Order: sequence, then structure tokens, then C-alpha cells
Amino acid sequence: MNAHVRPGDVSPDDVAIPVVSLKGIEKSFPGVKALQDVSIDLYAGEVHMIMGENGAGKSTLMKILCGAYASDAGEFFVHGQRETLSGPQDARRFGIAVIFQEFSLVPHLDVAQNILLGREPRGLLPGQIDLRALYAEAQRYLDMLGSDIDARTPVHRLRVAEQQMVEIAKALSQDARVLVLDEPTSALSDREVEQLFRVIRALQSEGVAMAYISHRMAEVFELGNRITVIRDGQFIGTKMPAETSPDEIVTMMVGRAVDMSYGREFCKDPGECVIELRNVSSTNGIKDVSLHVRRGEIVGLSGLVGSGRTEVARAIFGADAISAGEIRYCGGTYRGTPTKARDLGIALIPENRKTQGLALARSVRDNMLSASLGKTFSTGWFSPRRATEIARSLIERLRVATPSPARRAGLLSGGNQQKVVIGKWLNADSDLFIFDEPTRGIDVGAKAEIFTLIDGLVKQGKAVLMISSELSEIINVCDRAYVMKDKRVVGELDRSNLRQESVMKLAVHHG
Amino acid sequence: MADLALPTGLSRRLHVRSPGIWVILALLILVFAVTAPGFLSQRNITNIGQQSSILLILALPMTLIILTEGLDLSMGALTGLVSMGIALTSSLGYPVPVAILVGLSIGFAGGLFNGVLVAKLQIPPFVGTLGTLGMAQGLAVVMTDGQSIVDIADAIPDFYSARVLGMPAPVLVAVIAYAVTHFLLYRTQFGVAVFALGGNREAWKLAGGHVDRCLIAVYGFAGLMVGIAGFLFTARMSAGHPTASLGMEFDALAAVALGGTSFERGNGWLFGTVLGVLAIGVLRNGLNLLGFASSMQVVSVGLLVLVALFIDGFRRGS
Amino acid sequence: MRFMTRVAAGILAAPVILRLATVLLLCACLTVATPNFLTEMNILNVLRQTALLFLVASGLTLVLIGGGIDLSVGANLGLSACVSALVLQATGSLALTLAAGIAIGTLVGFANGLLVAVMRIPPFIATYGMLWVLLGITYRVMAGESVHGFPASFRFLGSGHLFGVPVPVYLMFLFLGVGGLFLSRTRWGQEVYAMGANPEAARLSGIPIRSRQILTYTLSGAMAGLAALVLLARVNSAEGDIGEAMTLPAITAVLIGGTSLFGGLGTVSGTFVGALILTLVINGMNLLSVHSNWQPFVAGAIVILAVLVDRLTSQRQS
Amino acid sequence: DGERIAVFTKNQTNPFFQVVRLGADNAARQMGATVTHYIPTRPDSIPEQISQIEDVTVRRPNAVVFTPVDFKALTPAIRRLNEAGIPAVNMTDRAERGNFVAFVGAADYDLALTTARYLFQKMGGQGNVVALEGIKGTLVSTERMRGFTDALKEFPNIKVVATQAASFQRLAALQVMENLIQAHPRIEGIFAANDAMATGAIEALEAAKRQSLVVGINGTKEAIDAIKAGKMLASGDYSAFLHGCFGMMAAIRNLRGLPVPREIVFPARVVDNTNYQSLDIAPDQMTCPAWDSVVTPGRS
Ligand SMILES: Nc1ncnc2c1ncn2[C@@H]1O[C@H](COP(=O)(O)OP(=O)(O)OP(=O)(O)O)[C@@H](O)[C@H]1O
Ligand SMILES: Nc1ncnc2c1ncn2[C@@H]1O[C@H](COP(=O)(O)OP(=O)(O)OP(=O)(O)O)[C@@H](O)[C@H]1O
Ligand SMILES: [Mg+2]
Ligand SMILES: [Mg+2]
Repeated sequence: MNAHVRPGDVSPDDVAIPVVSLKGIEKSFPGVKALQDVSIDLYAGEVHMIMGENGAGKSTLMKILCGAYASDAGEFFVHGQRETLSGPQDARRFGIAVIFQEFSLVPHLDVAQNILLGREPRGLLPGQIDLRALYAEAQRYLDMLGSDIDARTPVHRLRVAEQQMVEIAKALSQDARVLVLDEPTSALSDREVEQLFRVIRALQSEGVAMAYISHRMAEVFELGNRITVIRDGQFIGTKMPAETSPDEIVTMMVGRAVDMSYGREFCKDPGECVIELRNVSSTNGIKDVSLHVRRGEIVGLSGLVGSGRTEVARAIFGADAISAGEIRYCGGTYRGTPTKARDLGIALIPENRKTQGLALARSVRDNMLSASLGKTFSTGWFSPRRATEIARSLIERLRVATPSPARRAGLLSGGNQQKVVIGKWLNADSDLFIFDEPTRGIDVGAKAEIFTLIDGLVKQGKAVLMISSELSEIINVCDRAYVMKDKRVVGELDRSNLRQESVMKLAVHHG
Repeated sequence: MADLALPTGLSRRLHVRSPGIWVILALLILVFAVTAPGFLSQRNITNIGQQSSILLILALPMTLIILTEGLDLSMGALTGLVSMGIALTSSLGYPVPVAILVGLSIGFAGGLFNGVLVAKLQIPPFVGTLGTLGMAQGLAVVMTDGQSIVDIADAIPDFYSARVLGMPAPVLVAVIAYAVTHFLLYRTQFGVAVFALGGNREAWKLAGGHVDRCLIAVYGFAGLMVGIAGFLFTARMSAGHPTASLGMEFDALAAVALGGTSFERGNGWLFGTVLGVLAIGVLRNGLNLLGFASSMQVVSVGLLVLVALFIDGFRRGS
Repeated sequence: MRFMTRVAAGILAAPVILRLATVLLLCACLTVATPNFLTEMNILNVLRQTALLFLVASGLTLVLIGGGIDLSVGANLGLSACVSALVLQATGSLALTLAAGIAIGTLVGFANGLLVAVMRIPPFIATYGMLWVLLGITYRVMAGESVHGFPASFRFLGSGHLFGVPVPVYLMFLFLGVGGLFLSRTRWGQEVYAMGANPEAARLSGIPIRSRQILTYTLSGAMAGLAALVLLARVNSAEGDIGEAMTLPAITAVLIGGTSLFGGLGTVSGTFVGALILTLVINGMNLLSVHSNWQPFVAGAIVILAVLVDRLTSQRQS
Repeated sequence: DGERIAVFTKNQTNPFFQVVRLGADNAARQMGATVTHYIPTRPDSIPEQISQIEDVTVRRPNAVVFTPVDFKALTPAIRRLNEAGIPAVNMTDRAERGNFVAFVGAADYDLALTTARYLFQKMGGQGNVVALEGIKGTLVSTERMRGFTDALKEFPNIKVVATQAASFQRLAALQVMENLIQAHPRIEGIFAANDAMATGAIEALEAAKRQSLVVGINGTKEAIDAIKAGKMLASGDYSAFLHGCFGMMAAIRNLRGLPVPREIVFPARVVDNTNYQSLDIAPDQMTCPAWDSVVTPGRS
């Protein structure tokens, strides 16, 4: 495209004209000012990182860029030309493609139909689809990604990571000049992340402009050409990676300094064993899993996506039935349902907050109480006033950004939704907390808060089992970790040998 | 997708999905073939075909509507209105094609009305089409004060018993209706839209699809099919009748559910609907041949639905 | 001042108040249109007719809030009424009759709960199948006969008065209170809302959703059983089709009352207002001598309008 | 052994048809024939009855005794029956077309005319009446309302203050009447197109402590009880049991080559508190009268 712009070489005062720019964007939702006078430029061949706390307005800004939301005020330029953007069709016309934070796949259509959704090659009759061309074309994009997914598989049969790949192929297929990626790696494990980065770099050299939202500091500095920070819907500043540091970015995001080392005092003598799995297999696929968690320790569960970590959590919580083996809880055998697990003091913060964690149409208050109704209102009488009080104190404790406890949970940003799910279990006063990807899609500030919180839990003598796809978290936070591969536990690592290489070796190469 | 084009796709659909209905249909046929005299006679098979054709023509678009996470409760009442329209036109001396055109127009208009309620006014389909049900039924009754209209052209009833290509005409119409619907659902953008509207409406919007337009098209298509069903219905009774078809939408719904189409997330199977319709037809026919007590016939329809869905649910659960 | 406007806005925004306003508007129109509307007799009349509908619809409200639906309420009511009529005829015992009515209703509701919660059949289909099973049993039990002529002591429940107010009206207000308290002021009510809003999240919050589902269907069945007794006492006769006409009006009342078909949203007081609106419309049409042919049409239009108004106002709110 | 006869009735919910079926069973037992009943699962469903006839032509009973759920819409189905060569007797509701061995039934028009006339006479030829219609568009309702209207012409001082449909149902009639009572302070007479609606109306009157003369049609058990109790004025006797008896007998006699008249129409008779005794027996205790005691040779 622009011959004088090489990837990575862009600076704001370059003579180049941005491919697209947004100027003075304003956007309000009822009760929330989501964006205030935000401007952003995207140059050909650059990866423009957008950072900000949960609810800062990043996704909203990107949705405006791709025509999904209409802005209340502001201007939109393509190659310096002022244009109007009245819907997704317009955005497509300008070559803007998006990989959304929430998947936009249709479960019962197959991979090819999803990739080319709305742009199917036409056949002879009006409206007819040329199936041959459809599959050929879809396959081309899958190949480009180096993915071995079959284009004819219905999408609902794919694993999360595979679905993410389809999502990426879908964006690729639009031959976009501008690509927006909203937390594309939050559901991917390191291997797939590597694959994605290769694609991004290839696109970069082809001159595609990219806006990339992420909460993972490492990849921000690895990929980004520029970093723009948004706080509370306001533009804070744009930095070149070479001229800044993670600490500075975090300070810009949060408005104060945050300790990101997650440094904590590791547990020296854990208490009695809370949960123990002995050779457990479940109907959902885990095989012969043995592990235990003691009071006062944070135990990590690591592995590639699809290795079966979620299934272990679900088996413990009774969400999936056990087909063999034994689970011992506080010394006694137990096999149960989620209700029994909860009553015994087990908490599960599930990996998908929207479908498994929250009732999006209900209020923050109601969600926060949903796991502890029996405990809080033991007589059976429900007191709305008491519920509101409890919700308020949890909102304060977790610093949930919500105007009131009565706000619908679905209207909160992803990170704040996650805090609501955690709040729900804090109130249930459990002994064992299972966190499944607790920091997925959560900003650094909140991440630090959540780890402080988890640390506080073990200090009180609770036990924590934490699943995370981010190795750094496992390594920095956990007292001990198990590594899973192909639905089995392939190794246990304690503090002394809990290192990146040792985990990866087990997760990828074991057996 | 592309199922019938591909042997693997075909087998996947036939064996993996909803085996409940296959089992039930096979069992029913087996039992009746052994116990009911004349069940396998050509005449009886023709009977089953003819009796099932109208229901199939309603159940096919119902499948599409359910795939969009919708529902159409007005089909039975609209069929009555169409039937009255056709009979009235014919009784006034207009030629049969005109009468058919009138019927199709009424059905289409009713379908579009549903579509507008659901898409533009965003009334939940259950409620919107319930309203249409009342209005259509009211109009049909008001037309002749509830009387049926019998003095219609002979060509209309003759069509019901006519044979084309060795097939009873209503069966042929149903087969064509299936072919068309299959093509629309699995081979066109319209079909992709249907799956997307139920599966992930947001995704369809973001892909630049028109939600309103597609919904209206789906309900409009259903309206057209109701027009056809109304014609066959009139032909079957040699008369226009305002209320005889009430409740047929529930039979159609049952057939769709029997066929393994789920009421959520755009998960469905068009050929399953054919099997569902046949299962209902075979059951009623066989019980009649056996001279089964009527109250037990009533129970058996319910049990059929419950058992088939239980088998599928059981499979899903395990 | 600001506080006052906020309170006023809050009241105006409350959905129930809005619907009550609709009721008042309807009443005002009727008062102007006919001198007989605003008489004590007629008001009691409307309330009594509302009561029956409300009793059925209130139980159904629970089911809908919990994310289910029950198409078998009418058939359940019919079976309960028929069996208790037979019991009354055979034994003459009031206690046994009441027990029979409630027990049958509750049992059927429980069975629905099992089908949905344990056998995992989608509620729409499960209760549709149940509908036919119940009808068949009812027809069998009644064998085409009718049972009529009940003692005054039993009829008190349906047509008796206390302080000049019909007994069913007391029952209605009793269950309006009980239902309202159950939903908004008990943990079980909260759990039903949670379950309806997102069953998976509710399950993973440790809410025993199977037993809550069974609870909602069972309560709905019990209410249908109670309504059956009231109806029986009121019409003084039982035939096989006694409950047939109840299902759709009951569902309609619930939906007009603002309960969502998708679960998680709704109130019993809304359902009361919904039942009131439906009854007023019919009552008004009778008083105005609107030709009965037009009644389905008007009822259909009202359903659409009620939901439309509701949707528009609730949209303004958010 | 014996002839196989298929009997078609309209629904399993109306007691009237149960009495008809009991009559048919009784006659068949007396004459040594076997009966299979065909009743639509959905009351009065036209498509279901059409299907049942189509299926019966496969099963081929020796004869059919047939009550059409709709007097017009069943015509093609009857043609199927005729084409299959299965002799059919038309019972209760007259089918508009088709070849039948005989028609057995009552004349709705005459019955309504006589009953309405009786009501108007008891009202002293003046006052307000309310008419409760049955299901719109059914022959029964139409004919009965025609009879009512014609009787009205003979009484110029009788005023119809409302005509409402209550679909032959008790609850519907009860609620309609409750509403009408409010609108009309004076109602001297109520004409209901069947007994179920009449008893429904009576409930409404009693609840409102109002008095009216109420008549219905059919002469069902329920009406007889009400007449006995003095709550109801009269009911037109529809002779349900006899329909069943003679419909069945006609079919069997035809098969056996015995003479059967083309028409057996029972005379219109009003049942009131002077003559209800003959109907005051449980239907399953009744027995069919002998053929000759009712059908005089040569009558048509
Ligand atoms: N559709 C909506 N209706 C109402 N409020 C909304 C809507 N979408 C977003 N918001 C609000 O707008 C603000 C910005 O949300 P946005 O999703 O853009 O945050 P984000 O920066 O992407 O956060 P995260 O990192 O958690 O994804 C939040 O306060 C959110 O609650
Ligand atoms: N092939 C599949 N078809 C349907 N569902 C699947 C399939 N594979 C995995 N799932 C389900 O999808 C969810 C998420 O899958 P994911 O890829 O995260 O697997 P996982 O084993 O949970 O991995 P992790 O170790 O990351 O927790 C899980 O609940 C899993 O049961
Ligand atoms: Mg976001
Ligand atoms: Mg997982």
C-alpha cells in the first residue's frame, strides 16, 4: 500500500495518511458515559494496541469502528476522506473486519458457512449458494492459518480454541484493510497464540492496519507498534513501546501504580487436605485423575486448551458425573451434584461467565446472591433490603464498576461481570474455591486485585484450585501446580521446579 | 449442510441425529403391518400419503420458523381463512386459478402480518401469532356467519383425488413443497439466514444480514405454504370451512419436534419433519384400522410424542 | 421536589401500574359506553370470571418464570374436575372431593415436572404430549357421560358469597398474595427467577434446578386442581371437555401480564391484571352486544395491542 | 359371527352422543352384530373424520352408521364410502349429499320451533327473551335458530334482547348469561339451542337470584333433572337413544335384506314437568323398542 511505510515504522507525525481514523467519538448508554471525545488513527501495517481497564470503553470504541453501534457524536475518516458509518455493511465496504470478544458464530452451520457468512459465493439461481466454491474458498483461509479444521464440521462441535480460529479465518476472508481484534487470545493457549501471531505478522507485512485489544501485557509489547490507553471512556495517551514500560502503561490505565508481579508470600505449611481426587474418570472425558488441594495453598492446574482442566473442575463440583474413582472432601467420600458441592463449601467460578456464571438479564444484586440464598436467608424468607446491603458491600469490596446493585449484569463490561461471579461465591463463604480461568478478559488492575483476593482467601485457610492458560499466572501465583495433557494429569510441580520450561515440557511433549 | 450431496453428510444426518423418530416410525410400521389388515395395501398407503400431505405442507415452514427460534400458532386459523377465501371466490363463479391466487394471497398476507409483528414490532412470536390466530379465526367466521361454503367448482375437489405421475396429487404437491423447502434451507442464502437467525442473530447482523427482512421472508414463506395447505384442505372437504383447521398448528409443531428439531439455537433437521409427519399419520391410520377405542387413540398421540422425545433426550443426556 | 418526581417516575414506570392504567382506561370506556358496566353486580361478576382464569394462570406464571411452559393446564383442569365430580357423586364426601381435585392436579403437575426435569423433554413438547394423555384418560373416565347436580355445600366454593362477595374472588386475592410473596419474598421464588433467567448458571450456583422445575410444575398443577374444583362448583356439571377452553386464555393472561416466555421475568400481580384485561374485554363485548363472531377477532387484536403497548413502554424505560 | 358395523359419531365429550352410542350398541347386541366406534380425537374435527372414513374403506366393515361432524364438508368422504360399496345409514345430523340407505333422526327445525313456541306460550306471548346459539355454522345450531326465529314471528310481542353464541357449552353459557343479566334487567325467557347451555343459564340466574323461563333442546339427563326440580321449563326431546337404536337396526336390516324406509324422523316432542317420566332412566338401563312399534311399514 503505502510504499514509504514499513511495518513498525509508523509514528503519529508520519506523513502517511491513516487508513481509518475516528475523531471526537462520544457514546453514552443509559446511565453510563462509555466514550468521551476519543480519537484514534490506524495506519497501514501497524498493530495498534488498545489498553484500558474493564469497562474503559475499548470494545465500545471498536464496535463503533465496525458499525455495530452508532456513535452519538464524532467523525469517521477513511484515507483522510470523511465518511459516514451507518451499519456493519458500511464498515465492510471500507474493508473493516472484526474478531469480536464474544464469538459471532452460528452453532449449527458448518465452518465454511460461518467463515463466509453473508458473503457466500452465488450459484446460478437467485440466492443459491455455490457449495463447491464455498468449501474451496473457506479451505483456503483455513490453510492460510495453518489450521487442520474440516470446513464441513458444524461449528458447535468445535473446541473453543478451534472456534476462535474460525472466527479469525472469518475476518481474514474479508480481505480487510483494517482488522480489529478484541481480546483474540483470551481463549487460546500458547500454541495457538503463536499461530495467531504468525498470521498477524503476515498481515502486517501486507499492509493491513490492526487494532488489537488485550489485557496481556506481554503480547502488547511483543506485537504492538503503538499503544493507546483509554480510561473511563477518555483518551489518556498514545505511546511507542520503545518509549514506555509496562508500569507506565498500567499507571496510565488505572491512574495509579499497580504492582504486577503478583508477588505473594508462598504457603510454607499447608493445612489438612480439603479435596482429594483418586483415579477419577468422568463421563465428560477425564481419565484417571489424581490430585489434592490443602488448606492455605493455591494449586494451579495448567495445560493446553482442551487438555481437560475444565472437566476436572466440573467433576469436582458435581456438574458432570464421575464414572470411576473417588473424590474425598474434608476426609469423607463424596459424590454429588452442584447443590451438594455448594452446601459442602465448594465454589466454582466457571470459565464462561456469560453462559455459565451469570443470569445476564438479572440485576447485579440478584446474581451476587444466587449462590447463597439458602445460607443468607436460612428461614426461607427473602429480604430485598438485606440482599441489597450485601450486594453493596460486595460491590465495594471487589470494586465492581456499576452505577447500582440494580443494574442488569449483562450491561457490565466483561471484567466487571467476572467480578460479579466471584462476588457471588465470596458471599457463599466456601472452603474450596475453584477458579476456571479467573482472569480471562480481565484488565491488569483487576487481575492484581483478583490475585490479592485469592491470596486473602488462602490466608484465611481456604483452599484454592486455579486453572489458567496464562503460564505466568500459574508460575507467579501458585504454591504447587498440576499439568494436564489429553485429559490426564501428567505431572505435579512444586514451587522449586515450577518454571515455564518444565510446565511446557509436560503439557506439550509428555508421553 | 450439503447433506444429500455427500454420502458422509447423508449418513451423518440419518444415523447420528434424532434416531428416536426412525425407531418409532419403523416400530409403528412393523407393528401395524403385522396386526392391522390391509395396512400395507396400496390403497392404505395412498390414504396415509394423502392424509399427511396437508400436515407436511404446514410442518415444513414451521420447521424453518422454529429454526429462527420463532413459532407460528396462527397456521390453523389462517388455513381456515384461506379455505374460506378460495371457496368464496370459486362460489362467486371465478375460475379456479383465480381462487387459488386469492388463497395464496390471503395466506401470504397473513404470513407477512406475522412477520411484521415479530420482526418490526418485536412482539414475541408466541404472542404475536396467537393474536393473528384470533383475528384470522374471527374474520373467517364473520365472512359467512360461521357457515361453510360448498358451491365451489368441481375442479377443486377433483384435484384432491386426481393422480399425477402415478402419485395422488396432494402427495405430489407435498413432495414438491419438500423439495423447494429443502433447496431453500440447505442451498441458499435464505437458508443460511434461517439457521443464523436462531443460532446467533447477533452474528447475522454483524455479517451485514438483514434480520427484519429475513424474518418477514420466513413468515411470508410460511404464509404461502399455508395458502397451498388451505387449497388442499378446501379440496379435501369440497368446501370452505372457517374453523375445521383450527389446532392444526399444534400437530405441525408436534411433527417438527418429533423430527428432532430443537426449539433452541437453530438446531434442526428438515427431513426429520417428514418422518415426524409420517409417524403421526401412520399411528392414526393404524389405530383406525385396528378399530382402537377412541379415548386410547387420544392417549397414544401424546405417548408417541413423549416417547420419541424421551429417546432423543436420553441419547443427548448420555 | 426531585425526590417526589423520582418517586412519581418510579411509579409510572412500574409495569404493573402501566397495565392497571390500561384496565382503568378500559373501564372508563365501558362506563361511558354502557350504563350497566359500573354496577356492583357487574363488577363482582367481572371479578368472579377473572378469578377462575387467574387461579389457572397464577400457577402457570410460576412455570413461565422458571423458563418452562405448560400446555396441559386445561387438560389437567379437565381431568381433575371430572375425577372429583365422580368422587363427589360416588361418595358424597366433600373432603374426599376436594382432596381428589387437588391431588390429581398436583400429581399431573408433578408428572410434568418429571418429564421436563428428569426425562429432559423440552417443556413445550412434554406438556403437549401430556395434554393428549390427559384428554384420553378424561374421555375414558367420563365415557361420554356428564356428571351434574352437586350439593350446595360443595357449590359454595364456586357460586357462594361471603359478605356479598363471591367466594372465588376471595380465593383469587388469597393466591394473589401468596403467589406474590412466594416469588418476591422467599428464597425459592428467587431461585425460580434465577433458574428461568439462565438455567446453567443457576445450576452452577448450586440451585437444585431439577427440584425447582418440579416444584413449579407441581404448584401449577395444584392450582389447576384448585381451579377445577372452583369451576366444577360453579358450573355444577362435568363433561370430558370441561377444561378445554382454559389453556390458551390462561397463557394469554400470563403473557399480557408481562411475564416473559423466555423465563426469568414476570409477576403474579401482572398476571392478575392480564386476566382482568381479558375478562373485561369479553364482558364489555357482551354488554355492548358485540356480535359473538367478532369476539375472536377483537380478542386477538387486544393480545397484540397489549403486548405492543407493554413493549413500547418498557423500551422507553431502559 | 354377525355383521361388523362401524359407527361414526361427532365427539367423545357430549353426553348426547354417548346415549346415541349406547342405543347403537343395544340394538347391535339384540341383533347379534359387532360394533366399532369411530370418534374424532379432537371433538367435531372434520379432517379427522374424513381420515377415519378413508381408513374404514380399507378395513371394510359390512355397513356404516354415520353422523357427519359437518353436514357439508364430509361430502367427498361419503362419496369414498359410496364408491367402496359400503352401505351407510345417516344418523342424527343430515348429510347434505351422498347415497344413504336411510336417514334416522329428528328434525332440528321442528324441534326448535315447537320448543320455542311452547316457551312463548308460557310467557303469555310477551316479554324479553335471550337466545343462546350453539357452535356457529353447524347445521344443528343453524336449524334450531331458524326454528326459533320462525316461532318468534308468531308472537309479535316477544322481544329478543340478545342473541349470543355459547358454543353448546355450559361454562360459556354461564358466563355469557352473567354478563347479559347485567345488561338486561328484565329477561322473561331464555331459549338455549341445547340443554348444556340451558343449565348454564340457569346457574347464572340462580346466582343472580333472577327468575326466567328456560328451555333447552335434547332432553338430556341433566335437563330432565332440572325440569324435575322445577328449575327449567322444558326441553325438546331429541330422542338420542332412538337415533342409535334405529340407525343401527336400519343398517343391519338393510344387510339382511329387510325393508327399511328412506326416512325415520322422530316427531318433535316437548318434555316438561308433566311428561318427563319416560326419559328419567339411566341411558345404560334403556333398551331399544321393537322396530315395528316405531316404524310403521310404508311410512317414509
Ligand atoms: N449495550 C450496552 N448497554 C449499556 N451499557 C453498555 C453496553 N455495552 C457496554 N456498556 C457499558 O459501556 C462501558 C464500556 O464497555 P466496554 O464493553 O466498551 O468495555 P471494555 O473496555 O471493552 O471492557 P472489557 O475489558 O471488560 O471488555 C461499560 O461501563 C459497559 O457497562
Ligand atoms: N469436541 C467437542 N465437542 C463439544 N464440546 C466440546 C468439545 N471439546 C470440548 N468441548 C467442551 O467445550 C468446553 C470448552 O472446551 P475447551 O477447549 O476449553 O476444553 P477443556 O477441556 O475445557 O480445556 P481446558 O483445559 O482449557 O479447560 C468444555 O466444557 C468441553 O467439555
Ligand atoms: Mg471488551
Ligand atoms: Mg476450559
